[in-house]
Amino acid sequence: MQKVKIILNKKEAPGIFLMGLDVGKEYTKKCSPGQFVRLKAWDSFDPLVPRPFTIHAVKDERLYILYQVRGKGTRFLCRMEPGEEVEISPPMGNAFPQLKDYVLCAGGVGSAGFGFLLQEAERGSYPLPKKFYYAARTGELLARAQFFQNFSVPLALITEDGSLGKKGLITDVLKEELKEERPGAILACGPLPMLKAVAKLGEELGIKVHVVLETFLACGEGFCMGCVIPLKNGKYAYLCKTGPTFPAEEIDFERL
Amino acid sequence: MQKVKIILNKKEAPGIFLMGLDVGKEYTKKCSPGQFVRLKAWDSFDPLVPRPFTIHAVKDERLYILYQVRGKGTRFLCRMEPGEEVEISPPMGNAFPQLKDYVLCAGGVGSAGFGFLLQEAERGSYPLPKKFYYAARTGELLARAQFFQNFSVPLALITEDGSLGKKGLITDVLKEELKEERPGAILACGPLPMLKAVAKLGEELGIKVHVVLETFLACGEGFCMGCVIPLKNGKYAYLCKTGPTFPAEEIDFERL
Amino acid sequence: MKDYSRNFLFYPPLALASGTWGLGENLFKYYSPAEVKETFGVLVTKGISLKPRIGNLPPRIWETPCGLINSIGLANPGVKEFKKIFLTGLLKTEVKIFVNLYGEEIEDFVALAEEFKGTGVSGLELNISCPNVKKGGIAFASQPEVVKELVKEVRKVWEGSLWVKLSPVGPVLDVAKACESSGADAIVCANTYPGLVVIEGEKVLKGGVSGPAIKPLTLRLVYELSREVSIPIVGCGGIASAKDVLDYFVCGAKAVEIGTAFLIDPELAKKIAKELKEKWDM
Amino acid sequence: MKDYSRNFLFYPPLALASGTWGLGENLFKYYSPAEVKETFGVLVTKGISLKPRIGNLPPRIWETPCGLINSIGLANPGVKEFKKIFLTGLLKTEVKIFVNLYGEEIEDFVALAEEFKGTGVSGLELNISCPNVKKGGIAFASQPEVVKELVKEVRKVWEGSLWVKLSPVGPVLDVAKACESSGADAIVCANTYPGLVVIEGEKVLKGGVSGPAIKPLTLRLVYELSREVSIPIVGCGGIASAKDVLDYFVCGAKAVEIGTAFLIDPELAKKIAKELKEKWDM
Ligand SMILES: Cc1cc2nc3c(=O)[nH]c(=O)nc-3n(C[C@H](O)[C@H](O)[C@H](O)COP(=O)(O)OP(=O)(O)OC[C@H]3O[C@@H](n4cnc5c(N)ncnc54)[C@H](O)[C@@H]3O)c2cc1C
Ligand SMILES: Cc1cc2nc3c(=O)[nH]c(=O)nc-3n(C[C@H](O)[C@H](O)[C@H](O)COP(=O)(O)OP(=O)(O)OC[C@H]3O[C@@H](n4cnc5c(N)ncnc54)[C@H](O)[C@@H]3O)c2cc1C
Ligand SMILES: Cc1cc2nc3c(=O)[nH]c(=O)nc-3n(C[C@H](O)[C@H](O)[C@H](O)COP(=O)(O)O)c2cc1C
Ligand SMILES: Cc1cc2nc3c(=O)[nH]c(=O)nc-3n(C[C@H](O)[C@H](O)[C@H](O)COP(=O)(O)O)c2cc1C
Ligand code: FES
Ligand code: FES
Repeated sequence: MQKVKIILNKKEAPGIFLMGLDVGKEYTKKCSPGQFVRLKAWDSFDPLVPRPFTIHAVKDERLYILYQVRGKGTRFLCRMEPGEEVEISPPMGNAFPQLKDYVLCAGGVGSAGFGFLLQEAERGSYPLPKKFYYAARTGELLARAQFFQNFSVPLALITEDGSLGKKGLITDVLKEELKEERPGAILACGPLPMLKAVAKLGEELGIKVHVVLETFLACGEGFCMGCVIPLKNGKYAYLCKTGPTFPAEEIDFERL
Repeated sequence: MQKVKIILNKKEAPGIFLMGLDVGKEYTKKCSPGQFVRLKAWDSFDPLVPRPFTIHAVKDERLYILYQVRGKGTRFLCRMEPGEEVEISPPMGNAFPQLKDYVLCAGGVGSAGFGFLLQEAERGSYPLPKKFYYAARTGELLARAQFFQNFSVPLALITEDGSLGKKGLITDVLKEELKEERPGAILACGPLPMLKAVAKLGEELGIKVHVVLETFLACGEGFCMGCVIPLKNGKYAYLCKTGPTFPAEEIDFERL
Repeated sequence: MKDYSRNFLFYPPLALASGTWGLGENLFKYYSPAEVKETFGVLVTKGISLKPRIGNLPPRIWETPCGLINSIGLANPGVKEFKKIFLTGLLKTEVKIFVNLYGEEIEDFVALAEEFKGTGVSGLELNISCPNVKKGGIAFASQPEVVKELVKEVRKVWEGSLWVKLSPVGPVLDVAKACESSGADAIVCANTYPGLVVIEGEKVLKGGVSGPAIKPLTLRLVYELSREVSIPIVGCGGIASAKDVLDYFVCGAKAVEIGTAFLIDPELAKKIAKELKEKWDM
Repeated sequence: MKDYSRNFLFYPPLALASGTWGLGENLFKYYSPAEVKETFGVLVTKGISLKPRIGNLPPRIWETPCGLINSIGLANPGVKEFKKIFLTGLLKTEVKIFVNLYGEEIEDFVALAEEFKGTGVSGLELNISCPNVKKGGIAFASQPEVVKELVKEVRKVWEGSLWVKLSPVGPVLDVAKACESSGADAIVCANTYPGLVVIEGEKVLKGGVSGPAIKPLTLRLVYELSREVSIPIVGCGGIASAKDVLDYFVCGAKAVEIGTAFLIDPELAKKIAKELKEKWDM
């Protein structure tokens, strides 16, 4: 873990913050979309382990994360001020797969990692997704919609209450749209129930789905063997070593 | 514990901060000089217990503490920003004794409580001390010297390195000055070695010394029986119940 | 949310744990008489011995990661003084008073129990688990046979509720079974964990560790014991939130005691009781 | 500062504890080969069994106040695979490699020990204290006589260093003495504490608790054991700073292992070793 300076820590939506960190160019050069970093912003053993966050965006020497306040760790994070320091791990986990003819699906802050993906896609180092489906409960929870709009990829906003974009669940919209023009793959990140639903839809429509999963991570580095993801073949994968992105068909969602 | 708003958290000297809290008039009316409050500025069990700080000053609905950063708890405190909240206990412990013809002796942030004493003395609810001896290692560590100068009580500044005021230890200066004009009593607050030295001097010169002591406090309220101060009569006193100010002659400094 | 209401050993199912609220002197600085009754179903006194005890030398208490370590040494005014000066005030709370008893020999416990006959005290909590005294205390907890004898003897002279407060170390299950078979009405699981801190790199403070740090350990004990004994278990260890209380119920406790959290903030228990009542809709 | 240098069991007196750094795969992401040697005197592998073990279902790990609880279930590739794929890399570190062994029966341990004859492995750490497996593991730790037998049998086939890793619960002193009398070269005090967390108000995770929370408890054990046994004690539990290491030395340890702190920040051990060397002026 190294200390880096906070350059931004701004509320983007109710309970959702954008944090910018001056990590240096050496660091950002090592980062790939889909990877995560572990952050520690407290001088205490409670919370004990640094918390993992997907890399949301990268610009020159700066790295951004988009995070939701959930418990003790994120509460500490959201109280930090620009100028103060946090501790950061090296980039961890594996990059998103390079997919062809694919769409993005995000639920809530599950959108975080797709910012960096879109940045790289526009730079040409990743295939451009055909469309980005971004859903949340309400319109104001669609954090960074503005930012995502800046890319050349069409953005479909979806809200459960219909306060912004289409009304419904992300799978409702997908069901409708994907029937007509079937993409080669779906890359999905969000709450587990959504991922399960998207995986099921993919199976029905014969579209390969890749899901970005979450578990509690102790080390993030393959040391502890704690972050186990049960596979359909009866074996286990480790989220931090093989993930966080997995082919949905390999995951045993029942035992997860 | 109740939540109150921070109105000020300013560095006064290297490692020493002044924190102002909007506690309300109901609260400040209950406070007496010599009492302390317990503060918690972290959402965590590490540190576990709120930390005690002497009431440094009171103005209308505001309460001030002057504190030195020592460990985890005070590190959390010093990172708080005005507008944020801390949790505060009711005022605890006993008031300073009402002494006649007395002088004040402070070492370092031991000066904290004397601010409130001087405020009350000027208002007439406490006898005015004859003089205030305030010592620290260096001049810049004499936090709030300016503030203390505002009172009608003569202020003698003393530094070990001579960078401000008289050079030497507080007892050196006392030895010299008190021989000539012997006060009725000394009220002393500061590091334990200083308190021991002042107590010894008082004994030699036949001046009654009152010392403000510190221990680790778990509850501050007489519940845990942890804050034990050994007395010369073989018994124990509890700092939070009978103190924090004690007649020096009753304390068994050897077993402390 | 499952309804545990019919299963409470007492109601409200929160007690104040021995040694963490003194003998009641400052309780009313934080609680109105009504609030005491709404929050606590039982108040367990500081450990009381036959003779007054002055307690241990400082340092007696220190912080550990998410915990406290204490070596108070059972400082208390002795049973006579306690009855004369403190008991009447405690009984006025109209909350069930349990007296935590400390003795070095079985006879001490019996003599203490006799002292409380007809005093209005609801129950006795036999402290066989204090790690901070040379004799008695935790020494009992390594000898299930002695505990059996102890409970039997006290049971002979005491008709009110009789709880035994276990140590979390030693042959805990055997001791629990000994309590069950000899007439205890409930077991309290558990006292502090023997621990040690090195202060300022030099001084060694041996004492008992309490607080959130030990919660997962004691919770496990309650879980295991509740599957092996049929008398009710009062959970005690690291409770500092309503979730903590519920966790103990999930693991089989029929009531809980709050200790260290009361030292952190006396009003926490009030908030916990309110939150639980709302959850349970009572 | 007292000079403990002549008393170290190995040097630098820091080891990496079993199960908290995998089998070395990502170690060099955080340490240069030189730094590994400057920081650690011993590397203790993840528990290795005769057959591969897939480990337990999720959730396997969770946070507790100032601690972790884990129930990995000794997932490991089995001894054959370990020797074939991982051991060579580990031996290249030029740091003493200790293999943590897990078996269900005494015969398993003996067979495992035989496997490591002549492999370049410096020592074996017998894991009789894993709380997360149905057979073996902590079950041994309640039977000092069985431990005695176990150590004797392994001693017959293994000439290198032989450590036994104790459980912090059960008849710890008797087990330690059994190790001493049957030829163990050192005892490691200790493994994790049996604990339990309730996740999301429902799911019960039983596992072993580690980290700063348990430090005062294990420190006390080391203190007590070091007064009763004469073979060296390796302290292990909650070490996360140079002060923690020194505390263990003050209490009688002759070396220490770092576990959970390595999960928090792999580089912490590096900083601790540096700080200690400066303190000791070595
Ligand atoms: C690889 C990875 C990448 C992530 N990226 C992001 C991101 O970009 N933005 C973002 O906002 N969040 C992200 N998360 C989630 C984030 O790490 C957690 O929200 C954070 O650790 C919560 O910490 P906390 O201390 O605030 O909450 P805690 O106090 O630890 O937990 C709060 C609540 O959430 C539950 N909880 C905590 N962690 C988990 C978990 N892993 N699974 C299920 N329940 C849990 C707890 O039981 C509790 O109820 C990511 C997680 C992983 C594994
Ligand atoms: C009645 C009372 C009034 C006080 N008033 C003030 C005040 O006005 N201003 C102020 O700056 N401080 C005051 N203090 C001291 C203050 O409470 C401590 O500095 C604070 O609790 C330290 O907390 P921490 O978490 O920062 O340090 P910790 O991490 O708790 O400790 C840091 C270091 O100090 C040592 N330490 C901590 N507490 C004590 C203690 N009580 N005795 C000896 N060593 C200790 C620890 O061992 C450690 O080495 C007062 C203390 C008491 C008892
Ligand atoms: C300062 C202090 C004093 C205690 N004194 C006693 C006592 O006299 N008798 C007793 O049985 N337990 C005593 N205990 C133990 C508590 O009653 C309780 O069992 C233990 O602290 C665990 O609960 P907790 O984690 O909620 O504190 C004491 C604990 C503390 C912290
Ligand atoms: C995730 C994890 C896995 C562990 N696996 C093993 C193991 O395989 N064998 C073993 O003897 N101890 C194992 N342990 C115990 C540690 O080696 C160590 O004894 C314990 O965690 C206490 O030390 P600590 O507080 O520094 O972590 C494991 C601990 C953790 C946290
Ligand atoms: S979090 Fe430790 S192995 Fe994945
Ligand atoms: S701090 Fe608890 S009695 Fe004084």
